[in-house]
Amino acid sequence: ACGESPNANNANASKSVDFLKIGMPNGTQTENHNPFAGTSSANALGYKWMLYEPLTQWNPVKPADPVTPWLASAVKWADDYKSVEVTVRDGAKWSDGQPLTAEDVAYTFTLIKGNDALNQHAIPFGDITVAGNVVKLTFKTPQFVNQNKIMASTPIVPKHVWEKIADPTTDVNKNPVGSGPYTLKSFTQAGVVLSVRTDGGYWQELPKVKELRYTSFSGNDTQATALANGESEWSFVFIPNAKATFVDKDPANHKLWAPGVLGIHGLYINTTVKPFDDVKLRQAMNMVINRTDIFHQAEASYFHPEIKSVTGLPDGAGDAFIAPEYQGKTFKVDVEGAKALLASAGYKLNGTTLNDPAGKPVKIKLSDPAPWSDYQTTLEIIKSNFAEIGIEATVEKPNQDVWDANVQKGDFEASMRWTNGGATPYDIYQTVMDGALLKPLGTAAQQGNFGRFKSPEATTALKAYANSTSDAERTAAMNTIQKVFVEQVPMLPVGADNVGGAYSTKNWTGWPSDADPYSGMQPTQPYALQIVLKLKPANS
Amino acid sequence: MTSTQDVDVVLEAVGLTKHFPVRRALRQLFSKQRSAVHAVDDVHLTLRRGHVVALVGESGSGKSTVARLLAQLYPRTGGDIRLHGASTTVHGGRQFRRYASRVQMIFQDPFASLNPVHTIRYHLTRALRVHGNNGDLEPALHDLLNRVSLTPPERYLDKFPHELSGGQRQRVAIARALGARPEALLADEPVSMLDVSIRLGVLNLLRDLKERLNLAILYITHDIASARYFADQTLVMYAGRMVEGGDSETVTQTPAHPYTRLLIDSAPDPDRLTGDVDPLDEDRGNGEPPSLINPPSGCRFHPRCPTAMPRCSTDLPVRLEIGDAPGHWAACWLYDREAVS
Amino acid sequence: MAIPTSSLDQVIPGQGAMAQPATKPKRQRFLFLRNGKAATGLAVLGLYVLLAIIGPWIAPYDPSARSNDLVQAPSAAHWFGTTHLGQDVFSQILVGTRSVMYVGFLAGIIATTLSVLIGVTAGYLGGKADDSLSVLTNVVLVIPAIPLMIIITSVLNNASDTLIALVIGLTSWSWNARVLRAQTLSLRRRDFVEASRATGEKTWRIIVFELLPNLTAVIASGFVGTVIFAVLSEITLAFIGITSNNGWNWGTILFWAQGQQALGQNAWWWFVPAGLAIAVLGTALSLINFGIDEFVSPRLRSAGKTKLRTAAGGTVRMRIGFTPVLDQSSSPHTQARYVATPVARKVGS
Amino acid sequence: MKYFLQRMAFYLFTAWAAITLNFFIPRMVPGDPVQALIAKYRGQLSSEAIASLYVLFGLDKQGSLWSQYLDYWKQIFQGDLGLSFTFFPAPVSQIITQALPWTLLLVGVTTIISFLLGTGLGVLAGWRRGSWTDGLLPVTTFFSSVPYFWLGIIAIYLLAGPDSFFPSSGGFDSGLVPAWDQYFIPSAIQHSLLPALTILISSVSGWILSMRNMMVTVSSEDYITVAHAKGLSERRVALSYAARNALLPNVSGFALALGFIVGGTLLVEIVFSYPGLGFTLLQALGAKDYPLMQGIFLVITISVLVANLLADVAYLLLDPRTRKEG
Amino acid sequence: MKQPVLEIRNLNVDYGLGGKAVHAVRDVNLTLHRGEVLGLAGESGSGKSTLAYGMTRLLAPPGVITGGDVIYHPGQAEPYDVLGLSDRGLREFRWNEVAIVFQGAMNSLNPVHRISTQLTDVLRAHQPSMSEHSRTARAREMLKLVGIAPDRMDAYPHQLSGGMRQRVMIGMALILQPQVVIMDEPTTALDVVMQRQILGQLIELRERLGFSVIFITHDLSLLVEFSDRIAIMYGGRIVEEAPAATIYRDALHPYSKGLLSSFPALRGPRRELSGIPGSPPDLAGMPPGCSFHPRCPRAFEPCSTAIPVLGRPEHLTGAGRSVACWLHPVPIPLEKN
Ligand SMILES: Nc1ncnc2c1ncn2[C@@H]1O[C@H](COP(=O)(O)OP(=O)(O)OP(=O)(O)O)[C@@H](O)[C@H]1O
Ligand SMILES: Nc1ncnc2c1ncn2[C@@H]1O[C@H](COP(=O)(O)OP(=O)(O)OP(=O)(O)O)[C@@H](O)[C@H]1O
Ligand SMILES: [Mg+2]
Ligand SMILES: [Mg+2]
Repeated sequence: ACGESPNANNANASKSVDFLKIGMPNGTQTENHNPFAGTSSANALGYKWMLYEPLTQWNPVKPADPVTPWLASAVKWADDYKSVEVTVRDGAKWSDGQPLTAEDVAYTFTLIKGNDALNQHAIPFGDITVAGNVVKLTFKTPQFVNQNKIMASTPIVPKHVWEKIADPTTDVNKNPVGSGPYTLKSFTQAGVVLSVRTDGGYWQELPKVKELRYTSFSGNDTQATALANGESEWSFVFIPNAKATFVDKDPANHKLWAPGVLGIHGLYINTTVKPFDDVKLRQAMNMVINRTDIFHQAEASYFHPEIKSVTGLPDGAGDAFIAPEYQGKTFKVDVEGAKALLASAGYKLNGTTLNDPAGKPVKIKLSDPAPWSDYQTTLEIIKSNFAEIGIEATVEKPNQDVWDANVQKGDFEASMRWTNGGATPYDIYQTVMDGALLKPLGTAAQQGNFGRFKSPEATTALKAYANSTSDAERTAAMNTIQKVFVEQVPMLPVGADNVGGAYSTKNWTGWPSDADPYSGMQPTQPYALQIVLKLKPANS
Repeated sequence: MTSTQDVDVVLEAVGLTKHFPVRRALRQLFSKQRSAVHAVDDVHLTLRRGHVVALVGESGSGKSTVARLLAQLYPRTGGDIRLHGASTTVHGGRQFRRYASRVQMIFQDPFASLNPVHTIRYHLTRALRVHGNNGDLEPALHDLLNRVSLTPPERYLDKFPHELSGGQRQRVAIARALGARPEALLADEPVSMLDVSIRLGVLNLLRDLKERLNLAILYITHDIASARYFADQTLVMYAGRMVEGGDSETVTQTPAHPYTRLLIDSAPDPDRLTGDVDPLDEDRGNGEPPSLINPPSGCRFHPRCPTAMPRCSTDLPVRLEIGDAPGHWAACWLYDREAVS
Repeated sequence: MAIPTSSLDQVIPGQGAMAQPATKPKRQRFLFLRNGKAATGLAVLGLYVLLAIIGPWIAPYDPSARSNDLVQAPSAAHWFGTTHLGQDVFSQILVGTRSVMYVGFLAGIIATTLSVLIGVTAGYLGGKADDSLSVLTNVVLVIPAIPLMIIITSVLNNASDTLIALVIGLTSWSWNARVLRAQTLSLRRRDFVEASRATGEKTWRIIVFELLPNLTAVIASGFVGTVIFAVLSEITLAFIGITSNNGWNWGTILFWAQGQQALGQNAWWWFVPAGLAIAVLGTALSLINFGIDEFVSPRLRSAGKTKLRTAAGGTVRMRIGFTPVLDQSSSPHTQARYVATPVARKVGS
Repeated sequence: MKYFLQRMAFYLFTAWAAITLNFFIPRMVPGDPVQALIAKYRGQLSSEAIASLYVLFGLDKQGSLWSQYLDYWKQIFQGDLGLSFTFFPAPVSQIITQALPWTLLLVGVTTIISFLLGTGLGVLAGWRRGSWTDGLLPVTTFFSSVPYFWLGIIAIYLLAGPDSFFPSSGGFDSGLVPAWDQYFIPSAIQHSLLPALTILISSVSGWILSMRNMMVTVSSEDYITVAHAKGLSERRVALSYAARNALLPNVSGFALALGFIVGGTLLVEIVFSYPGLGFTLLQALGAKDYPLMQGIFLVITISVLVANLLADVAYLLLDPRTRKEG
Repeated sequence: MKQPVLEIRNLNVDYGLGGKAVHAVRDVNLTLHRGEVLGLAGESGSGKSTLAYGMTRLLAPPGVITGGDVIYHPGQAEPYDVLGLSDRGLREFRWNEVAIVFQGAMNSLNPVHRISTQLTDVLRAHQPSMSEHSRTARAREMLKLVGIAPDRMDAYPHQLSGGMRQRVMIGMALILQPQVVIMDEPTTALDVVMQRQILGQLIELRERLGFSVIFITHDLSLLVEFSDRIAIMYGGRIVEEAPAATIYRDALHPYSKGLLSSFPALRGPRRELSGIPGSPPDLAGMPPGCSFHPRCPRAFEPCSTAIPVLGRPEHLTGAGRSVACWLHPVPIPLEKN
């Protein structure tokens, strides 16, 4: 009962709501505002993007759209993408009142370059130089596919603060000084409160939301319950049967928006295991998967948007990248076609059992860790889909570590897994097909190509896409990549990764939507700041 | 004593001693001294064929310990146990079984000494089996039950202990002991847990067995009257030591040791008139038995003894013949003729 | 050495040999079935065992089979409704019974065997063997079972029911072992053990044939308790997704139901039955345990009967310290009760 | 005194065994923290981060098991439990001190209330057999068999909601900072009511039953009859004679329960998203966070041991028979 | 003639109700006079304890008093029926008027309280106005009376030897100076030396304080020595009642005779002991007629059919003798209410 209580101003609740309650299902948090640390609370809850800002913002929903300048007023990449010139915006100030300069930007990249532990995207930095308000970064390899990771995913930190920090990898950055519109108000293990800057130094108009209250829930269930109850107004979490459990609780205000992005989930097939080394068999399997069922039953009709294009690219985000020959070509469940294809390849359907040309029944083990219930449901559906062409599937639920190790070592038959994601489809296809990532069976392939897919054609094309200096070359390479992916079926794409979120319009409006897809919808990504800046009180 | 009697000796204890170590207390941790319960010290006794020796004494005086030592259920601290004159020490296994087949023990509490989950048949069968009777057991079982007057045997064989009365249970316990065809029977208060009206039956049975099977019996009791009734010879124990011995009639009628006298005077006696002032009331002193961990020096009875002399607290009394009847002795300085004269 | 032992110390059968006709022997052993609680418990347990055996055959559907009736409320076709995949919840419960019972009983058997081996041996042998076994028991007792189970299970890949039962059994024997040790210690001092030693029996025979039969009730009670614990543990492990069991058990059902926010979508039929099934099984086992407890401790048994029925049909409540006085109106010498009635002096002398 | 020394030796030995076990168990767990972290952020963390994380966690250089074991002991004696991986670079001790108070307060307080309430009801039920208290037994039996998490989830479904007094999750209102003031404390209490209530419901019956049975057993002791014969008031007989003796065996049960507070709160915390140690342990497990696992296990074991020690002391105080001279 | 203090009339006590009930005490009539020691003997299970606890309503479940009166005669006031007292009345009555020394002293003392507490809480309950100090003083006095050093006041029961505990119980029984003290086998757990010491002390106290004693044991020789009058129970009934010396010299009932001839005598000539054949009856299935007849050496025709009535046999004139045996038929039954 002391006057100086940090909670004092929470009491006058009669005022109209000027805060936003953001939730994430990420468990207990410890105070760590280090924007570079993957394990920090700032990262887990995403508030680092309210404190620190990137150089540019890009829209993952429309990855082909031009980037939005943010702390950089201009970004000029060299044709070979081995260097870039960043012009730093004038007038931005750190929350301690110091101006934000090109020195700060250069220092940030130098910091990352000098600390492998901070270099989360493994960017091969070269020289970093400053000339006036222009920073020039050079790289050892072309960075076309990484351009947004560098520009839009790197939080810029103040040099005058960070140069005093002894070990930037382990420092918890107790008093974060950033350029964003919010400053840290309080931290507890259950959540974080940010309040809007009062020093007048933000370079844009300040957001209407005066306070951001982040809460970390123990898991998906509690987060989903909190959303349904209105205890959270914005989150990114899988909500089973979202219509019933969330939207219907307040149909006027409870909304979901989950646009797909360039990152997908699919069934990886181990192409070294007989008879799945047979392209025809994989094609047939691909033809019978009921993606619509999976979308509705496993993904609650929203979470992983159904992949329709045969190229495995999601609708919307992928549209701009689909090769001409696959434009408009979509997946359809075609059991008869699959049967015919198999028959032509020498398979015999013996009653309900498919026998391979050698006469052995085709059986497949599908595996994923038990707690991933959407994958598990997906596998159950795939299992019944395969049964229609006589493939007997069994679902195994190894624990996550075992599964991880098995998938990486190639010790599996088929497994649902995700791909990397990025601003181009490159990351998707690279994860599935890159021969450069290929490791012998038994050796862990940590970054991709778990199915041990061998295609020199795809490997060359992927390399070309990353390194070429012209758009035309890149388009050609991408078309080749897609052709291999569609014809060889190294993986059966099922759903898109999403940048979605669940939110409530009860107190705040102005959220991105299909009508105005100005950004993604996850509260933990850089664009969350764009959303917060656009929010307006509901009753005004 | 004649030599023919010696031929009859079955079991003999010579200087039998048992100390139970007590776990050390903290303060003794650093001293060398080890404390122990001096449960039995320097006990001599002889069991003869067809003879009953009674061992009387108050509770905690070490009677049961003597019995268990004789049954070799406890290892002894000192002294010797002689079976037919040969020193025996057994540790278990076959050796123990051979010993057990000659010396058997009956426990105080017939309600506790039979396993409630097994039938009478089981108990007796085990006793026979363990002691090498592998043939047809049925006649042997009948024979055993007949011997302890549980007739007809069929009625009892398949009963559980709880279905029998205390006296019947004690008979089963005796039958079990007989199953080993022992020469010596150690009966540790075999009737003290039994009802007054059934006690007699069991005692009579024991006497009968002694006579018919020519058994040597050690009869342990705290009821000195029953020792008079049942035993040929009576030994009195106090605080782990023998204080008096002799034939039963002499010991009970003309007790020599002050403790025996106290014991006998304390026994309820209907012939004593009500309201009489107890003759012993004044000089009884402290009625508590002494600690056996630090037993009194000299004669262990001296702190309670109405006739204690200075010597009693320093010198351990030796067996002294009383002379009123052959074989009557007491460990009391009162009877030291040299000192008296 | 032991941490103060449980109440069971005080209810050892037949301690006061005169007062109580020791442990009930064989012929009366099943008397405890007459105990209403035990009989009810056993009947329910019997039903569960039956379901465990025939459940998979009488289940109307394949519990994993999908159908188009997604998240349907209970109906004639689906007694307990369906899941988000259109699976039949009733079939899942039926089929899941087997795994629950199997794990529960196997873990119970393992833990009981261990506790008997360790507890009875420690109690009978005494000395150094006792000391080291007691320390082992206490160390296991002190280490928290559930977190330990979680860790061990997460080490095991794709653990089968048997393996899970093994883990549960191996981590939950210590309490019973301690109780058994205390019991054995007190039994060991009983004369019949000494007597059979004096007869010349071998040590193992004494333990197996003299001691164990007298411990059956305690062992059984410990067994039943462990089964409850094992069932709850199995279900909890499945619920938090630690066990990656492929088959169905009630924990798996709850795992799916919770993962799909069954209650959030008002699909109570998906969440409630499995929990109730567990609770009823647990209650049945507890009832059996009460039966055993009362059977072991005659005091509890007679205490069960607190009301007696008179011939006239009335009831009399038993109270300790105030023996009821029956009002026998037929009796000529009865006064009005519960009033201190002065009695005419003339009746005396 | 000898008894006390013996107990001390036992506690030291147990502590050593448990701490050693703490060291080895996490090392038995396969998988490594980096992979776990990446899997946790399915698709959100790029595969390239792997190397940087290995460097960060210092997993690129490790000595032999034996030297690790020695280091571990050295660290424990320095009160240093290492750095957590999941919450890198937070020290394990910080995570534990942050979580422990919640666990201790919620579960500790409810365990004590549950014990007191259950014991009280058990005394009543045991003393007044045949009255309405008998009706308590079937109900409590049922509740003690209900899986805790199930009860909690149903309670949330039925009682918590948008307009309900009971929040469905968390330890306090988001936006508040833990502080001893008039805003935070009511909020913390409000948040703890539902978890506390469910814990109470599912745990109280155990105490009722064991206390009732002990009361029944003790009630037929001779000294109770003597107390009645002495004409003491019913209250005095029930409490000072019967309950006082019946309580003794329950004390050791209570100590064990106190000890298991820390380890047994997992489900409460999962279901109610309540801050605390149990859930942190589960997270640590999922993340292969050995230092954190070790730290939490250490806290659990030590608390169990301390609780047992307290029980020993309590027993010594409560039961004069254990206070043997010498 | 002596004044009665406690009259038991037609007392019936059952264990359980209905068909399975065990009739442990049947139609017992007994009068205790002021200042006398009444001995109650009989073999185990004959119903002695049941009778003793039944008259103060202290039987544990399933004991039920099915009939009879227990009439207490206070010094001055009107006599009243103890069985008819309200709970409160009964609580006040207990220990103030009738105190009990139970069979096992260890179990009679609450192990967790000091004996001082257990002594004073009687005073606290019955004389609430008494000061703490005078309570302690009184407790101290009582301990001294039974020969325990007052410095043992603060000992716990387990710190005392069996004999001391028994003496504490006796002291506790006398603390309120009751009219009647019931002693249920107070010395069976003690050895003879201790037994004599305690009983001697008790007799002495009785002479000083003037209370009456009901003394229960199955050791007849002890009873004969210590009591004024002896009642012998068999199968839940009193079969004989007479002054101690009379019973010892000339028991009428064959059961009493049998009991007396079961004890070997320590002094005097060695007499042959006959004992009692057979085993004690099963209360649940009592034989018809005289329940002793199956074991009775002198049973004859009416014994197996009709229950003998307790009363003064016509051929005897001795004071206060009664017996229930067909060998000694009773002319008119004693007063029936
Ligand atoms: N196993 C043991 N360990 C330590 N002390 C023991 C042991 N057994 C007996 N004692 C002690 O030895 C002494 C003699 O005991 P014992 O049982 O032989 O007496 P007793 O004469 O048979 O008594 P009672 O008449 O009560 O049966 C007692 O003080 C007892 O406490
Ligand atoms: N709770 C009970 N239920 C049924 N019968 C009982 C119960 N308690 C005692 N009895 C029976 O009542 C009868 C009388 O018992 P009681 O205790 O009065 O005998 P006693 O004469 O005091 O014997 P003892 O000399 O062994 O103390 C006995 O036959 C006994 O079996
Ligand atoms: Mg003995
Ligand atoms: Mg009695």
